[in-house]
Amino acid sequence: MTATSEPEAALGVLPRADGSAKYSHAGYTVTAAVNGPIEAQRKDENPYEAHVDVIVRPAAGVGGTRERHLESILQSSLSHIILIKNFPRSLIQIVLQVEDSPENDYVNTKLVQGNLNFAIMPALFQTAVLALLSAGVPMRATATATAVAVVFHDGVKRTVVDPSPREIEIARSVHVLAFTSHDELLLAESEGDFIVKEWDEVYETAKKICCHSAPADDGMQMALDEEAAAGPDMRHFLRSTMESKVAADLYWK
Amino acid sequence: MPREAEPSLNEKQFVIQALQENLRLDGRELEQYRPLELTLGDQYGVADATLGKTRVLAKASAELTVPYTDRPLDGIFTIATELSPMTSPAFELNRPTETEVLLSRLLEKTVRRSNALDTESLCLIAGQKCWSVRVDVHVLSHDGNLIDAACFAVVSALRHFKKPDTSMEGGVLTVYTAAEREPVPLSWLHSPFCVTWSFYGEQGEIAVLDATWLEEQVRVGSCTISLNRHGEICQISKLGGTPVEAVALLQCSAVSLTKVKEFSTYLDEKLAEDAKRRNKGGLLAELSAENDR
Amino acid sequence: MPLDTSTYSLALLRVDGRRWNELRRLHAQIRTQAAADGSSYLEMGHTKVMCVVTGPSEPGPRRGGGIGGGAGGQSKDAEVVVNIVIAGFSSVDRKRRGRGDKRTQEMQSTVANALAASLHTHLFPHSQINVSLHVLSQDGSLLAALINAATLACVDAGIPMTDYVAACTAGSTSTYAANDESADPLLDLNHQEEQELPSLTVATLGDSDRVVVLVCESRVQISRLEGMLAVGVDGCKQVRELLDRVVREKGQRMILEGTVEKGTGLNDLD
Amino acid sequence: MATISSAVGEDQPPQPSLTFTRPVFAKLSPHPYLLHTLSPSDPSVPSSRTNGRKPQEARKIQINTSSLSQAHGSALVRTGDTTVICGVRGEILPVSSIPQFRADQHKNYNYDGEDKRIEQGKKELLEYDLLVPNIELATGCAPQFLPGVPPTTLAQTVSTRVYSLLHSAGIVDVEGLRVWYTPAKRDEDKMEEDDREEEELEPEVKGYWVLYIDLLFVSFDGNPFDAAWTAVMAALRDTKLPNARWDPDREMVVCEKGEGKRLDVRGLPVACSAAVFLEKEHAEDREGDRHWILLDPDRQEEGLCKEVITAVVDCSGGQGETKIRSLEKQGGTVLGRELIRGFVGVAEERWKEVAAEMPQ
Amino acid sequence: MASTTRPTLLPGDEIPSSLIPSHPTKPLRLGPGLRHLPPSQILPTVSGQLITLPQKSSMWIEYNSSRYIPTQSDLVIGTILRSGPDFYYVLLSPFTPPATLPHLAFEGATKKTRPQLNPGSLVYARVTLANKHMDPEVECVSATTGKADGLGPLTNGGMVFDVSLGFARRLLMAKSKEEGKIEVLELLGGEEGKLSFETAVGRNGKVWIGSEDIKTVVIVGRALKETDEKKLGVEAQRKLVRKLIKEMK
Repeated sequence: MTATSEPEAALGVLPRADGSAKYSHAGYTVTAAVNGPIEAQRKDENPYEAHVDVIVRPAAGVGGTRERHLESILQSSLSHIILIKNFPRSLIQIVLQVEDSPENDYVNTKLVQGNLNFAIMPALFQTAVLALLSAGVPMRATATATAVAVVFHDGVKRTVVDPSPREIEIARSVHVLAFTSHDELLLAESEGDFIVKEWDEVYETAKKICCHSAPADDGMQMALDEEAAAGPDMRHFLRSTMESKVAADLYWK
Repeated sequence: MPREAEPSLNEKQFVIQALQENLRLDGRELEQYRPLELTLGDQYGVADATLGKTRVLAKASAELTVPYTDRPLDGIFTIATELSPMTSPAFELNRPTETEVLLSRLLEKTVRRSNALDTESLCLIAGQKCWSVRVDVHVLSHDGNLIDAACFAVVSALRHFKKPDTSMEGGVLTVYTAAEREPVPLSWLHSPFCVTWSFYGEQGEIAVLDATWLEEQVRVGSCTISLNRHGEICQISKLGGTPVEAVALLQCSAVSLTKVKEFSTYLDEKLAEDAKRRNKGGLLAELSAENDR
Repeated sequence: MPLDTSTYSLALLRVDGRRWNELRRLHAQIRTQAAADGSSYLEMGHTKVMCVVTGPSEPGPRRGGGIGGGAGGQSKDAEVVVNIVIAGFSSVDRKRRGRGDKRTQEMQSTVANALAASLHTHLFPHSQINVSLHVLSQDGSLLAALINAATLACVDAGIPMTDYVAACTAGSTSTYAANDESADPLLDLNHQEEQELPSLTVATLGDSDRVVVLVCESRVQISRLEGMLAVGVDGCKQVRELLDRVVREKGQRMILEGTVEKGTGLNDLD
Repeated sequence: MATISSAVGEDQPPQPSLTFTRPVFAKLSPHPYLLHTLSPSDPSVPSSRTNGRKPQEARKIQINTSSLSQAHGSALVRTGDTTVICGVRGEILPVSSIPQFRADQHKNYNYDGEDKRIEQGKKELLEYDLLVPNIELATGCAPQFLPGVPPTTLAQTVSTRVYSLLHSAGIVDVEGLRVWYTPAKRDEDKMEEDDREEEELEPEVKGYWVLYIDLLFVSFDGNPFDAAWTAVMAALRDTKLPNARWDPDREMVVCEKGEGKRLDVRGLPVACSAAVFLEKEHAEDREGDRHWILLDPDRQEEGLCKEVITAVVDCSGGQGETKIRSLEKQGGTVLGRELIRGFVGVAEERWKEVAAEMPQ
Repeated sequence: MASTTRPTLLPGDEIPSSLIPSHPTKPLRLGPGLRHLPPSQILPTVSGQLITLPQKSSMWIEYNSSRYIPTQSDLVIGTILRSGPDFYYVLLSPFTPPATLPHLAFEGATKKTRPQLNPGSLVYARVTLANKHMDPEVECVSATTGKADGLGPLTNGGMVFDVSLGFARRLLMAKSKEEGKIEVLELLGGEEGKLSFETAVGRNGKVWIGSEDIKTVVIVGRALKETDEKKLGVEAQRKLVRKLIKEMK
């Protein structure tokens, strides 16, 4: 149905997991559970650092090769921001369950799909980060992600933030970028047909969304309004989400 | 694989002592359910059911396929239950545990074998094309009584689900996208629900409904009774465990019926609510679709 | 309306000529395998199963999934592990059932948990009791036959138990839709009856009314349940008598002619 | 060089110290060794990798095609000790056995112009799964891949990447895969709607060629994707599909004997991967630490690096700027905007090398 | 929202140097949730509130979580898994490698007199070794005094309840009423409830409650869990206690 324009998140939604988060944005809804550090299986044991295990489960059907691929992308990026060196020989398990994803009204959905579903990556990534934060897993930094598409509409080029499946279908190129809270580029995945110049523009747009942080003291609402045009202010969203969580946890202080 | 730790002796002892005094740790009556809550997704066929800290998400989906050769006139209907590490780190993927097998069998018997869904209506061209309807059960959080929660979620998802509309003209089958024609609901015959009893005590004389995970770990036996609101038993399974007086079981079945009636009224209300909500949204969706073209 | 019930209402006789509360011929033996710790062979009508028990013994390598109930896992009681093999030729349509078949796995854990309720597993800490069942021929009441056979084999193996776990099936002549009070309950259903009529499998402990197993896989009015259950429980008592006789006869022989060497021919009993 | 004395057994005559030969050292502690060779103590020695290559130097690539007689197209690609065989085989898929087939597909879009046509083509390829790549690593080609085990994550990842790139880059024109039929009699054309791309006579699509693209790694020494993709491209360009036509009497698609027509392949995207080697192995990495971008890493180097990047570029257009078909970077934060920009340049160089090897 | 003195920080955030205590003599002590990157960078690793005690020259991040990570000299409640040749293996939190508890680490324990604990028994113990490269070790007797001071097997029945780590920490505070803002126990034990029960709190998020009367244990347990899960303030706690006591009657 109608895709939410602003991201929404709830932390600690799964009472029995160490950390959990439910995140919905641009029509995607993902729930994540984080457990760890816990005992690692023999095969995953690493004497120097924790093994980060990411599992992506589609809403319908069994996970296939493309889920494995998504997992490996997330795994390598998340291990970089988690302080894995603090927990040798242990396991940090992140399970991501896709609940809802926007449907393309112009195509009947197929269960088994081989091609990489780009637009879902930011949702998965963001949910994972939120869940890690809610679990209190020590991290080097936080991170934010977004998807951008370059669409040619009757000869006119537009860069679309958080594109809909329909827009992705007709897009010339699709990009997913993630930045750490230190403004470093953590993840960049692009496909389609583009040139360096276009990528630069995409980079700018994405960085604005991920790294532009409104001053902490003003309410998130107005921040969103001013950003509405270029898409949400992810970093500020992340911060205010965590601030309210912490405030709730430490109500007794 | 790290295995689920057994509760300590103190816990085992205490839970049983308490039950003997008709006490439960969360202050419930023995035959009282935790609050049951259902959330229906924006998408058709997404149902999220919670019982206290137990939470199950069911997602129904349909795709065109070829019928099984031995049943050319029937569509395909499957219920997939895979317990992921999200349920508990003790569960590993592609390694069905006993819990998982029994759960899927129960859903199978309750929903599928009781013909809740008319599979013949899923067939489009005999022996050539039919719908394959699939429900994926995702256990997000496990604090006991998965079965009842899962069953409720599955039934809700299927009742809420709509599949693409189709038409036959001159032997040509056309499947319409959501943009072309509003999807249609499944032909649904009756709504069965599971009610699971846990037994305690030497003679299994204490019967408890909707046990939490801790309570399940110390029970001596269990019995799941599936009924629909018309008082039709769809399935009963007491698979071993401490013997229980036949009379007690009869009482259980009677109580179960009242519970089932509650479930089905609750579900009907929820579906009605959702339908009302969509009527407004429906128009908007229409418009935005127009703009896209 | 199912065919047989219409004829039933006339003569009050079932397709195989039995009355409503009549068991099929139940024939059983114990000590059929020389090698095993305990063994049995059991026929309920044309349903024929054999059972071999080994143990209590050192637990073998855990099988994947660990379908085996009773005490289970890390507790100190013995674990009952049941393995059921359904022969391809056992039913009319030859259907191979793989290891992974969930229906079989369910029966395995049912039998295991049923036995665990009666066997004194706490006497054998950290050990395993292996029960392997082979289905030679199916004609209804399969689960019941399996439970009975397993019980006998455990008796033969000399594993201490509270009492026999005896099982049989019960049905009703009414379909789930019809709510006719005239409907009669039926005892010990054969394959055809199981196909056409609502039925359930009951297993009780000893000659008490206490139900160990109750499995119903067909739609039936809740009002039918009491009748069916009553007949079923009563049937279990009959079955228990028969099982008990088998054991006693064997016992007598052992007293008369010293211990009977294991594996005496199949027809040395009348 | 490392020296240890404690490790020496009592029974042996005591030695002052025991030093390792280079290969032993490289095996025992690869990270310090690679670091050592990359940053040689005396400046006159050029920085190089364990395998003797310069950081930005890729392995030589060799491509042979049509080596398999059974396949419709095939290629053998070899870079260093990574060797992969690709075979393409076409099979006919009659529309009657595509459950979700829509004769009037294209009516959803009243498009015209090349772009739309291509886009529609991509859609068809996806919906009916006409391109089926499969990667086989479990051939014992490297210690970590034992024969007869389920596909490793790596295998699944690589095949997903190949699959996605095949579709997103629009390598294959669906037109080349369609099997057309123009009904003689007019009365049965209610069977099919007219097809937008054709003239007024109303032909029907009766079937499609499905291309099964199988990749087999004979030996594996790192950087599987580049090799795999090059093999796919070479094999596709080598593919010849027999002429297929619909036989109305037998109600089936029949293929004619003999050499078919060459599959037309759009453009020549070339993949170029690199890994980032960090100064610190276990300690925290921090600003100011040194790092090296190792082009076309081998197996050992991949083991020592976390951050990786792959750029797929196509300069075959000739005029104007390089087209980027795919860009993947993950696992670290060293590669920022500038470095990635620079890397595209490196990829362009690589493209020239590979394109030169690519048989026409 | 974030106050100026106690800002809410996310992992990797800059800590305003003005807030870092600079004590003339005492060296700076970093508590949980902070890491020091030589030479002089201090970064939070979890999201929480920065607490600084200039006079003590220490700072840490106050936050709540549910996965216990053993720390030196923490009091914990563990479950005996099995007994080895000279250790018990004790589970401190699910799915983690067990801690070791020497057979002789009990008050007055000798080879002969040491307590025989079956798998599943509970012990109240202190963490003596916590190190990321080794499995943790615990003891039920203070090595210095040789006294148990309250540690040891929790034999006489009772029940353990799981609470969040933050809540356990508050319960363990010297003045849990004033600083931790937890009154339920006092109320239930005091005038309001007149219930008699004993408690032991483990830093690993476990609270043991013992009493002659089953009902008492249930009530106390529920009071604690609700206070924790529903994040009840002092006033709400009073209400809750009144409600529970009424139910009891």
